[in-house]
Amino acid sequence: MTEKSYRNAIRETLFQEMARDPDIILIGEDMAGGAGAGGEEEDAWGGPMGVTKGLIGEYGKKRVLDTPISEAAFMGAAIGAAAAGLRPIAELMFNDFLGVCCDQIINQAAKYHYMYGGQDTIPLTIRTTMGAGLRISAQHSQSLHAIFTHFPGLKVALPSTAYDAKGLLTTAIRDNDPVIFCEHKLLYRLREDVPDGSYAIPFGEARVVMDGEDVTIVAFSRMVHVATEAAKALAKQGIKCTVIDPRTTVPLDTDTIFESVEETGRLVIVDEGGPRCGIASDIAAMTADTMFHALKAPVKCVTPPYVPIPAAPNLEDLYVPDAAKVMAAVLAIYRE
Amino acid sequence: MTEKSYRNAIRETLFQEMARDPDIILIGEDMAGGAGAGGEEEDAWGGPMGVTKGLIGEYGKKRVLDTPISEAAFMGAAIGAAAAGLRPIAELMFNDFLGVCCDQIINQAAKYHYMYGGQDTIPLTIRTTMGAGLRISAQHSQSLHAIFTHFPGLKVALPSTAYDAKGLLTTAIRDNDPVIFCEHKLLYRLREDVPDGSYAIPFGEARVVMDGEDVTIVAFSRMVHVATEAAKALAKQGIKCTVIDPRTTVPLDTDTIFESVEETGRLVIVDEGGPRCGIASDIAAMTADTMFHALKAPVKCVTPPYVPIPAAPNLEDLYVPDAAKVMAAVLAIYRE
Amino acid sequence: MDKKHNQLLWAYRTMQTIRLFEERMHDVFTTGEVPGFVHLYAGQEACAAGVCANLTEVDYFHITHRAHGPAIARGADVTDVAREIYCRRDGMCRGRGGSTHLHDAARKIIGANSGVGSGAALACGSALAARHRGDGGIAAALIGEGGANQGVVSEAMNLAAIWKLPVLFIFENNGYAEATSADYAIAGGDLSARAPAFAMPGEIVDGSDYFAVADSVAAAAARARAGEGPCLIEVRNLRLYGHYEGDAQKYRPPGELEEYRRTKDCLINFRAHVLAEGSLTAGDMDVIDQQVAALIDAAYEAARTAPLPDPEELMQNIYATNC
Amino acid sequence: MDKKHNQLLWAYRTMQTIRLFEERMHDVFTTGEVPGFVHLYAGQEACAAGVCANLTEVDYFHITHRAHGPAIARGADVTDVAREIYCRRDGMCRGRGGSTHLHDAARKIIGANSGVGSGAALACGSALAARHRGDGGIAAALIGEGGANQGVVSEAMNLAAIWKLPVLFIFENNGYAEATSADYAIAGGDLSARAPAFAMPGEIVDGSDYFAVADSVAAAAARARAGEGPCLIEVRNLRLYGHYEGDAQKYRPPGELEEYRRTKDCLINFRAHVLAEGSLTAGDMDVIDQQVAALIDAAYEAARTAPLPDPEELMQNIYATNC
Ligand SMILES: Cc1ncc(C[n+]2csc(CCOP(=O)(O)OP(=O)(O)O)c2C)c(N)n1
Ligand SMILES: Cc1ncc(C[n+]2csc(CCOP(=O)(O)OP(=O)(O)O)c2C)c(N)n1
Ligand SMILES: [Mg+2]
Ligand SMILES: [Mg+2]
Repeated sequence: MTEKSYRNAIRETLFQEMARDPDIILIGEDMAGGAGAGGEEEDAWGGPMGVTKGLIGEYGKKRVLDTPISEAAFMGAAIGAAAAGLRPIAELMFNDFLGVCCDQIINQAAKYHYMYGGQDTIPLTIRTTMGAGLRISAQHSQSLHAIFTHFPGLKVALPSTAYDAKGLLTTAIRDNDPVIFCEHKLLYRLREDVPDGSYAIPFGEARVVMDGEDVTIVAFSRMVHVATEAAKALAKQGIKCTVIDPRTTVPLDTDTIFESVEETGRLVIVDEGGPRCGIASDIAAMTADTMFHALKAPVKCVTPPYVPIPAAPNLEDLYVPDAAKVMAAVLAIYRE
Repeated sequence: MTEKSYRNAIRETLFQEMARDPDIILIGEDMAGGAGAGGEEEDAWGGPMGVTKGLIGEYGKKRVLDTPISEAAFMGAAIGAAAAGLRPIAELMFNDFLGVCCDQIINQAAKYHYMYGGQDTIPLTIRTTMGAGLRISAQHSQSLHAIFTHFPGLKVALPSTAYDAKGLLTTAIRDNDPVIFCEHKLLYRLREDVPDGSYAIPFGEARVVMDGEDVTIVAFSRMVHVATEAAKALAKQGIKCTVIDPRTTVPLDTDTIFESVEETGRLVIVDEGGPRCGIASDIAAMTADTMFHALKAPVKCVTPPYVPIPAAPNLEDLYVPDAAKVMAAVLAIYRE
Repeated sequence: MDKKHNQLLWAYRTMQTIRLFEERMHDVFTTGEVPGFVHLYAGQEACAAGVCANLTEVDYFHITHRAHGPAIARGADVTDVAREIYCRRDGMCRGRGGSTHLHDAARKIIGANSGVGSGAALACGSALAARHRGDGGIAAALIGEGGANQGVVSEAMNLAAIWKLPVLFIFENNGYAEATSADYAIAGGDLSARAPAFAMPGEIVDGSDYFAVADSVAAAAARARAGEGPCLIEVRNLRLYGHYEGDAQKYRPPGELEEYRRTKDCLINFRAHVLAEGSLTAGDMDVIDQQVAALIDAAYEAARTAPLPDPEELMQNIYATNC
Repeated sequence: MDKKHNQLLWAYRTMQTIRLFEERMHDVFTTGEVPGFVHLYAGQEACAAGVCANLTEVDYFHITHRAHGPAIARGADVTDVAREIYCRRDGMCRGRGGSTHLHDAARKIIGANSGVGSGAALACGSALAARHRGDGGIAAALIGEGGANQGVVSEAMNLAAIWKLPVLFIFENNGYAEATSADYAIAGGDLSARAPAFAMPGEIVDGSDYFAVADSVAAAAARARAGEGPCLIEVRNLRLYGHYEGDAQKYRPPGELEEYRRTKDCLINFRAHVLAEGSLTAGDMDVIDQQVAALIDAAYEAARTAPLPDPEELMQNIYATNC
C-alpha cells in the first residue's frame, strides 16, 4: 500500500498487466513521444497526459506503438489485432475524438462478437479522457460515456478514485470485450493509498461512498466527489444521503441503486455528461419504471445544461455541476 | 391535395424548396447516380432510395452533386458551404454511417454557431435513413436519433407520415441550424393525401394522433403507427389512450406530453432507438421529474432490447417493438 | 508439376463455384426467399481466386459486402455460406450477419463490413498480430474502388507503411460504386497512383486474368512476408450483375457487359489459357463443372430447408465475458 | 512599385506582429493568467503571411489550433485576438472558443478546429460556396503535417480534385505533431507526394522564406481562380516553442532550434533579403517594430483588463433559429 495518484495508479496497472501478458500492446498518439525525432529521451512525452511514461523503456517499441494522427486507422488496427488474438490497449487522447473513429468503435468493436455469431472476441481496452475544467472549449471537454453506453457490445468504466482506476483497469484489460475506460482529466492528481499488487474490481459492482437513509445520490467519475461534498454539507443540516458510484455504466449495478431507493424513496443523479439522452436520464427512467412505488418524490438529474462547453472559465464553471447544485436538487425533494 | 407516398412527399419538397431558393444544393452519394458512367439516364438511381429522382434534370449538376464515398469530406463540405452562405441538403445514406462522419456532425455542425460566438449560422439539412426491418443487420438498421439528440446545436426531426415529412422537411430546409432529418426506410411507401403547395410544420409541436384519458403513449417515426395500432386494439377493450407523436426530439414538445400525463397519470414511450440513454429514457426521466406528482403508475419504455440488430428475419422481428409489446406495457400500468 | 496442376484445378474449381453460386443466387433472389441486400461477385472471380492462391493458413483475408465470392475463394464451406445468406441458425454467423457480413474465423476470413473501407484498418491489426506472433502471416484486404475513397483507407495505408506491416491493399476496381463510376469518383481515375503517396509499390492488374492477379499478389505477398511492408494492387474488372440484386443498372453504357462477357470473362479466358498451354484438359474442367453444379444444388437445398435461429439467440453473444 | 513596397511593409509588419504577439504570450503564459491550451506560431510566420499576401476579400482562410499567427496574418484585430485567447466577453468568439478556436467571419477566417485536419473538408465547402456565387473566391486551408494524416484530408483532396474546387491545401510541416516527428508519422516523409495521388500539383516550399511561400501560393491561387482545381503546397518550417506552452520539448534533437533560429528565422531572412535588394530600409522596419511593440502592449493590456462574459452568455447562441 502506497499513496499514489490516479495517474500513477493507471500507469502501474499498465506496467503490471503488460508484465503478466506479453500479448498486451499499447497503441496511440505520443504514447512514448519523440518517435523519429532524435531527441535525448526515448519517451519524450510518455503519453499526452504523462500516463504511459516509462512503458516503452520497459516493453520496447514492439509493444508500445506510437501512431500518426489517424484514430480511425489505429482504432481499427487495435480491433483487428484484438480479433486476431492480441490484447491491445488503445488510447483515444480525448473522448471527443470519438468523432473521427466512431465507426470503428460503434459499428466494428461493439458489434463484432455478436454480428459474426460469437466467433471472435475483441479483448480491447480503449483508454480515453473525459471532462471539462481545463478551459479548452467545446471539442475537448465533453463527457461522452452516454454515447458509448448507448451501443450494446461495449463496456464502459469511469473510475472516480485512484484505487478504482487500478482495479477497474485491471478488469478492463482482462475482459474479453471492448471496454471504454474513461479517465477524468481533473482527477489525474488525486492521491490515495493504493495496493502495490494487482487486484481487479468486478464490473457492475457499485461502490457505496456514503450511507444515509434520506436521499440516494448516484454519481459518476469526478461528480462522485462533487456529490460527496454535497452530501457531507447536507449531513451537517441533518439530511443523510447515500452516495453511490456505480463505477461502470455497462454493466450497470441497478441492484445497489434500487435497494437504496427502496430505503430512501428519493433519487438524485449527478453526471457531467449532457442532459438529453444521457446516463442521468437513463438511470432516472429505469427507476421511474422499476422502483416507481418506492419513490416519494420526483427524480432529479443534476447535469450540465444543454449547451456546448464554453472556453471562458466563468462560463465553464457555471456549466459543470457543483456541490451547490447537487444540494439544491436534494433539498428540492427532501421535504416531499 | 393529392395522394402521395412518404417518398414522393419528400421529393416534392426538395423540388419546391430548390425552386424557391437557388442557394439550396444537394450533396450525397448517388443523388443522381450514373455520374461519369455514360449510361442512358442522367439520373440512373435518383438517390439510393429513389427519393432524389429528377432533381438533377431540373436543377443541374451545379446544384445536385454526386460524391465519392467520402462522408466525412462531403459532410464537412456541406457544413463549410452552409457557413459560407449556401443552404446544403446532404444525404447520409444510412444513419449508421454517422460512424464515418461523426466529427463533422457532432463537433463541427453542432458547435459551430455557439463556439464561434454566434458569428455564422449553419443552415444545413442532413437527410438520413433509419430503422430496422430490411434484414440488413447491425450496421444498416439502427435508429440513432438519441445520438443526434444528445448533442446540443442540432435539431432532429422524425416524420412518421407523408404529410409530416413534407411539412417538417420544409421547416428543416428553411431553418438556420443544422437539422437531422430521419426518414424511416419502412415508411417510404406509406401513402396519404398531401397538399400540393408548400407548407411548414413548426418544430417542437407534437401531433396528437389519438385522444384518450387513460394512458399517454408517446412514439416516434414508424413506432407512431405501431403505437396507434396498439391504441386502437386497446380501445376495443375499453382502454382509451392518447397517442402523441412529438415529430422532433430537438426541440421537444414537452408541453403536449406533460398536459396529457396530467390527465392520464400514465405514460408509455415507444421508440425504435436503443434502450440505454435513448429518447424513451430521456422523456421518461423528464416526466419522472417534472410530472412526478401526476403519475399514477410506473413509466414504461417500449424499445428494442439492448443488443445489436440481427439479420435473421425472425430475430429482427423480435427485436423491433410491435403492437403486442405496446399493449402489454399499457396493460401493465393500466390497472394501477 | 503436380503442385501446379493441383493449383490450376483449384483455381478453376474456385472460380466456377463462385460463378455458379452467384448465378443461382441471381435466379433465386427473384423468389423473395433471400433476406436483405445481396451483392453478387460474378465477373470478379479471378480477383479473389488470384489472391487466395497466395494465402496460407496463417494469413488473414479481409473481405467486403460483396462477400460470397471471396469467402468461397478462401475455402469457406459453400453450404455454410448459403445458410448464412439465408440467415439460418447454422449459417457461419448463426444468421446474424447475412449476405454482407460473412465471416469465418477458422479460415481467417475477416468480416465483410458494411462501412466500406474499414477493412483496411482492421487488416493492419491482423498484420500486427501476425507479426507479433512471428508466424509469417500477412493480411490481404479486398477493398472496392469506391470504398477506397474512405479516409480510413488512406490512414491505414500510411500506418501500414510506417509500421512496415505485411498488408496487401487490394483495390478491386469494378468500375462502379453503386451507380457512380470510378472515373468520376477517383481523382485522376487511377487508384494505383495512391501507392507512391504512401511510399509503397503499386500496380494495376487485369482482373479478368487469373494468372495476372495471382502473379502480382505472389510478388506482393513475398515482399510482405520478407518484412518489406505493404503493397497496393488495383485489380480492374466488372461485376456481371447490378450493385445489388434489384439494381436496374441504367448507369451502364450500352454494350458494356456484353463486351466484357465476350472478351473479359475470367472463366472463359482461364479455360482458353490452360487449354492452349495444355496444363488442364477440357475433361478435367468438365468434371469440375459437374461436381460444382451438384455442390451448388446441395448447398441451396440445405440452406433453403435449414431452420432459422431460435428466438433465444437474439440475446446471445452480445458479450464474451459475462456481464 | 508602390504596391510592391506596401506589400513588403505589410509582410514585415505582419510577421513581426505575430512574432511579438507570440513572444509576449510565451512570457505571460507562465503567470497562469491565460486559460486553456496555447499553441504558438512563432517561427512559422512566413507561411501564414505568404498565404495571406495572396488572398482577397472574397477568399476563405481556414486555420488550425495554432491559430494566433494565421488569424493575425489575415488581418484580425490583434486586441480581438488577445481578448479571445483570454476568453473575454468581447473576444472575437465572445470568449467561447479561446486560443484554439479563433474565428472571424467578417474576414473569412474560418474556425481553428480542434479535430485536426477537418478544416480540409470545411474548405471544400467554402470553395463550393464561392464558386456557386461566382465571385472568384478561393479557399486556402492550413493543415499541420500531423493533421494531414487524418483520413478526412485525403477524402477532401479527392473531392476537391474531382469537383475541381478552388482549394489550396497548405500542409504546414513544422516537423512535429505534438512530440511525434513528421519523419516517423508520414510514410516516405514527404507530404507533397500525396498530390499526384489525388491528381493535383504539389510542391515543397521553404517555410522560412516569405518570398518562396508567397510565390508558390500566388501560382496556386491563380490556377484555382482560373477554375483549374486544387493544389497542394507543403511548407517546411519549425515552431520556435513547444507544441503548446508547457511542453518541455525533450523530443528535439540538440541544437535544432538554435540552428533554425540562426539560419532559418523568417524575419531575419526577410530583413536581409529586402535590405540586400534595397526594397525596404532598416528605418522602414524599425518604425514598424516600434509600432508593433506598442500595439502588442495595448492589446495585452486590453485583454487582461477586459471583462469575462456575462453569465447569461452561457445559454446564448446555441441555435440561430429560435427553438
Ligand atoms: C461508409 C459507407 N458509405 C456508404 C455505404 C453504402 N454502400 C454500400 S456498398 C457501396 C458501394 C461500394 O462500392 P465499391 O467499394 O466500389 O464496392 P463494390 O460494391 O463495387 O464491390 C456503398 C456506397 C457504405 N456501406 N459504407
Ligand atoms: C483528430 C485529432 N486527434 C488528435 C488531436 C490532438 N492534437 C492536437 S494538436 C495535435 C498535433 C497536431 O500536429 P500538426 O497537425 O502537425 O500541427 P502543429 O501542432 O504542428 O501545428 C494533436 C495530435 C486532435 N486535436 N485532433
Ligand atoms: Mg466498385
Ligand atoms: Mg506539425
